[in-house]
Amino acid sequence: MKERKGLIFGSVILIVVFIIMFIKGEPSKNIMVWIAAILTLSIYSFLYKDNVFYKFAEHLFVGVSVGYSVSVVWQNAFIRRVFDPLFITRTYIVDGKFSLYLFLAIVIPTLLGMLMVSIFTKKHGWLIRIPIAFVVGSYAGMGIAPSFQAYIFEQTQSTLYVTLSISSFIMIVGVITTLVYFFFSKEHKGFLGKTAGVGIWFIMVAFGASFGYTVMARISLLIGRMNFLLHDWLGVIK
Amino acid sequence: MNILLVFLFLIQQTPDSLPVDTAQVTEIVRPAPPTNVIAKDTPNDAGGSISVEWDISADDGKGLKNVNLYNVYKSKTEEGKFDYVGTVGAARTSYDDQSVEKDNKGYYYIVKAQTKEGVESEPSNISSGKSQAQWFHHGRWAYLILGVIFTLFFVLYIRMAKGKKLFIRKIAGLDAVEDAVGRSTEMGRPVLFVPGIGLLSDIATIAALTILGKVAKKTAEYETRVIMPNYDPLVMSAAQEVVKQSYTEAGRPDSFNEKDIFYLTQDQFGYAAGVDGIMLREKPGAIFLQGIFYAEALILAETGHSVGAIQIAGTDRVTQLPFFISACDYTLIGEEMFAASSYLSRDPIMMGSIKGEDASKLVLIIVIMVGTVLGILGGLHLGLFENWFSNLINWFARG
Amino acid sequence: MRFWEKVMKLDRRWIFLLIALAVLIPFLKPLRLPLTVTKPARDVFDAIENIAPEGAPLLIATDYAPSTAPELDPMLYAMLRHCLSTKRRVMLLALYPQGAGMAQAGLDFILPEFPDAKSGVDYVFLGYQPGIQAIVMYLGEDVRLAFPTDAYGIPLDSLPMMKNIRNYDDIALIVDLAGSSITLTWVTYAVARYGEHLAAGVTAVSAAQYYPYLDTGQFVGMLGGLKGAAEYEKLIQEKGYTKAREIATIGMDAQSIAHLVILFLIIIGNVAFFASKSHKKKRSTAGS
Amino acid sequence: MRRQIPLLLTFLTGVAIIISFFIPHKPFNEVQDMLLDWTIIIAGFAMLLGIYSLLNKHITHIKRKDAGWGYSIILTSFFIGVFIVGIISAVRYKGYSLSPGSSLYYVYDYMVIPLSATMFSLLAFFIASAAYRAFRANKLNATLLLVAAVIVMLGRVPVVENAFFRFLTRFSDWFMFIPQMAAKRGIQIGVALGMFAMSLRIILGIERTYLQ
Repeated sequence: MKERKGLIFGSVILIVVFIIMFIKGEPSKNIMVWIAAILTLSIYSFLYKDNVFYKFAEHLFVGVSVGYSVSVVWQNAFIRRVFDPLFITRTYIVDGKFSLYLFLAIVIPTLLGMLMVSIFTKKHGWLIRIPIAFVVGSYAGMGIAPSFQAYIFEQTQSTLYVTLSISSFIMIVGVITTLVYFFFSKEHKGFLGKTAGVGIWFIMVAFGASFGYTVMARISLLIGRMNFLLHDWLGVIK
Repeated sequence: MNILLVFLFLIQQTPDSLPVDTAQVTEIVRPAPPTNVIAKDTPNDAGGSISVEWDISADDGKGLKNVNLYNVYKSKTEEGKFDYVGTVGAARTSYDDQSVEKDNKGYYYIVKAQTKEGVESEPSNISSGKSQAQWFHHGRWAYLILGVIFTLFFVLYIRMAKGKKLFIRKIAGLDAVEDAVGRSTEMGRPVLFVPGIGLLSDIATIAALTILGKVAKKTAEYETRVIMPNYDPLVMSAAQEVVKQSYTEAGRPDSFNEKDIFYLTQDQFGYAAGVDGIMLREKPGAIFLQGIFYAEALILAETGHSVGAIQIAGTDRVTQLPFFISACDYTLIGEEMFAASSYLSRDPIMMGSIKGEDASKLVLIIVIMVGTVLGILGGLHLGLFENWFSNLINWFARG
Repeated sequence: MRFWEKVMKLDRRWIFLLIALAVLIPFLKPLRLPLTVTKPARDVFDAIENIAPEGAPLLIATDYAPSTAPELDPMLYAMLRHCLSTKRRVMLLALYPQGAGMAQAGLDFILPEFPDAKSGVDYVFLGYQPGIQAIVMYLGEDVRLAFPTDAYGIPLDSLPMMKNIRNYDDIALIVDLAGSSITLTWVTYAVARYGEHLAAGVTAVSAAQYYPYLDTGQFVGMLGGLKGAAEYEKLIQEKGYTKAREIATIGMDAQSIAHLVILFLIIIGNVAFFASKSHKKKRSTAGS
Repeated sequence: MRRQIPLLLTFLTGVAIIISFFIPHKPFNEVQDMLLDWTIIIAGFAMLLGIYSLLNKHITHIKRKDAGWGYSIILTSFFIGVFIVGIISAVRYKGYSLSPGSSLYYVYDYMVIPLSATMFSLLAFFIASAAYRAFRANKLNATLLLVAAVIVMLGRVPVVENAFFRFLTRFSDWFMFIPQMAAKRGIQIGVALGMFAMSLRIILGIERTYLQ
């Protein structure tokens, strides 16, 4: 109970600081800045606990972002890729001749997309599997060839730049032991277990290091918001 | 106005507009032309392109030091009119002419050096070349070879695995699935499954759907609600089918509520805000964070922890793993998540493919070890090993 | 000993409060934590200090985007203040489309502090033109080839400051503020080909990869990340050129305090952990 | 048939993409781009399902007057409002609905951006609370996590300028470049192999949970 009082006290101080600054500063006269500031503070209020302000901001955020992305998808998928080429620019007519190939390149994906709506019918609901199968198949193909290039080859190659140095030795040991940790088909006992153990040390050290490295970037984000509140909105800081 | 600027800019790039004041009697210092011009087909493409290469002019960076650009010209006949095709900066020695109209037809090229003042050199030697489309990308032999080897491993092990019981090591996070769902049931709270902000086209999301299938089976058995907010509507549709199937298999098709697997938003932080809200209000007893996560990983994991849920996370994004490790009870690290579907299904064919994965891994480890030995020997300047080592690296670099 | 157990289960909102204060306090009252100016930063300052007032201009290329702006904006602000307060002339241009927006925002932010500064006299903003490498080369011949007018459409020849400025020979120093490898384009063409002096402002993450260019003298100096910007702010403050808010210094203060708070929390957490563990041990041995 | 047709389609598209990676000759060179373009159109139609799901859920809430149905009104009305704004902007700015000055641009600038940035900045708080909880030297693994994090954090902010901190800064850089990179590469290669295996299972029709 005592602790909660302390927390309330601390939060109240923060609020009072903002009120004082509000009186001392030159608050923005732009209504949009005010909206942005109120939404910002509403989100922060969630750090104390769930409340009306956060719920409001959250639902507004979801609503706005869906509306935004739907309007972008509308433009990118329907207008630019289906409606315009079919009816306005007519890309399938080349030099006055009808090209079936280009025509189908627009019509087939449109039909595939329309199959999505089959889910609303009881009888033909399974048809939705066709576009899903298409999308998954395409990217499974991508998952084989191009990702081979991007990950397996590049990573192996950069590991291979071996020189006679401690750093190089650590690098090689790190990569190999980490890979050994991901051996699934043998129990991690004996030599294999020890090597995998070294692998997990490397993994932990790496995670710790990148955690520590990221702190700075995350604090910067908060500094950015503070700058917005104190400079753009309240105008206390010139 | 802007269009005018761009236009001005464009015409400045073509040498025709530059003042070539040959008519005046003033002394003109012409730079030496580039030498050894060679035109040949641009490799590994669909045709329609010829690469022109040359040695730099004697006045480029040395000599009179006045070369600024190289202009490339093309003609259909050896003696005919040469048309301008493009320009590159000094010190560059190649140009890809992408404007070739016909494959398998010879074109003739010359290159001229040009100074700051716009004075062009005499033409270089004439070289001719044809463009062609290739039937195989020669830069990708290595991928094909390694890919075929790995695929063979898979096929081999899958065939060998049929009807056998294969071992697969313990994966801590997956053993905890049942406990987590059980605890949730005891507490009378729902289970929350968060598939992250990957699309159905991401392989990691499909792995997450497999895990969802198993989780849903458990929740069906325990008669606990499973909630799943979605980022991609395609994932949502697939997930609804997956969960429905799991409930049917568990003999409780009626307990399946389609509305519990719903669409939220396709905005990274909008999604995070929405899922946070769901966590705070539904107070799930177990949270599964499986799939692709970016910065929102820690936002979700910390909020989930604050409502006292058991959290089992898994992702293939290396940058977010540190945060899952620190904030969640169990984390499936990278490949463990992909292995999960095999682990959970206990299907011999799946297990066989894991064996194939391990065999491929062994191949890579051996390659790295061999590379290390060669590298060390090469570092001692033993000529032969130095060569082998650089060949090995190049094989991986070129692909 | 119950105290340590309580600390172990500390309500995380205390941590939130501490972090909020750690970032807020430096805004209200800059602490100016001790900051030693490193040589690369001092070299940048000296190089600009050596430019003659009302003479050959300094060229600032704002080749960055909003994502790296928190680190690079403070450098732009500090340099603009440095030049405008001492009547050194500035040319601004961008090789990235978004960079033009960053330069314009920087001018909008700084110019109210210098009501006397006139476009075309004390500074000129050339805007953005496409073709990164070509632009850097054209600047070696004639600025007008790449930028016939300034960003507001006024022909360069009608700007008093630009009358006698044709190419790199008439520009005292280039400063490239960039969050990408575009800096190397300046090195390859402006420095290696035309022998122009170049100073770089880069993000903290990429600073490590640019140190070799300092060693070879291809950079006359370098500012790395928020820390580099804070050092530069300190130098212009010491000279008394500006009294404006030092955003990089505030940022560095906030960073340092926040990092220390987190480290302190980790230590306290571990002390609490071991204290309560040893306490438990004692209790269990006493009980048996 | 309800199983076989989709599985066959997965197989065919997967193989087509792989072939197009190795054959630059027409028409294979265009296959990959074309198929990926198609998936964008399909995803557009899938959005209809998303909208249906969202509206269905919230309109039911409103009809039944469930707890918090007022928020459902907020969500739905902002969704519809912004969608209309987006369409109007797209029409007025000839498809470039985010052009400066358009209404959608204002919505984006003063609502989506501040809300996103604020959600993002919550990480400053959460990274601290996660560090407090997780970095306990109770087990070897956690200790390694802790030590590495502390070293790198100290290296990032040299509080005092002296030889020790200068060393620490350089050491933490080395730490990121060598041991951190080593484990990262190992994980990354593992992930690539896992993805390879998973993709192969999908194309060969062994993995089919997603098609339930």
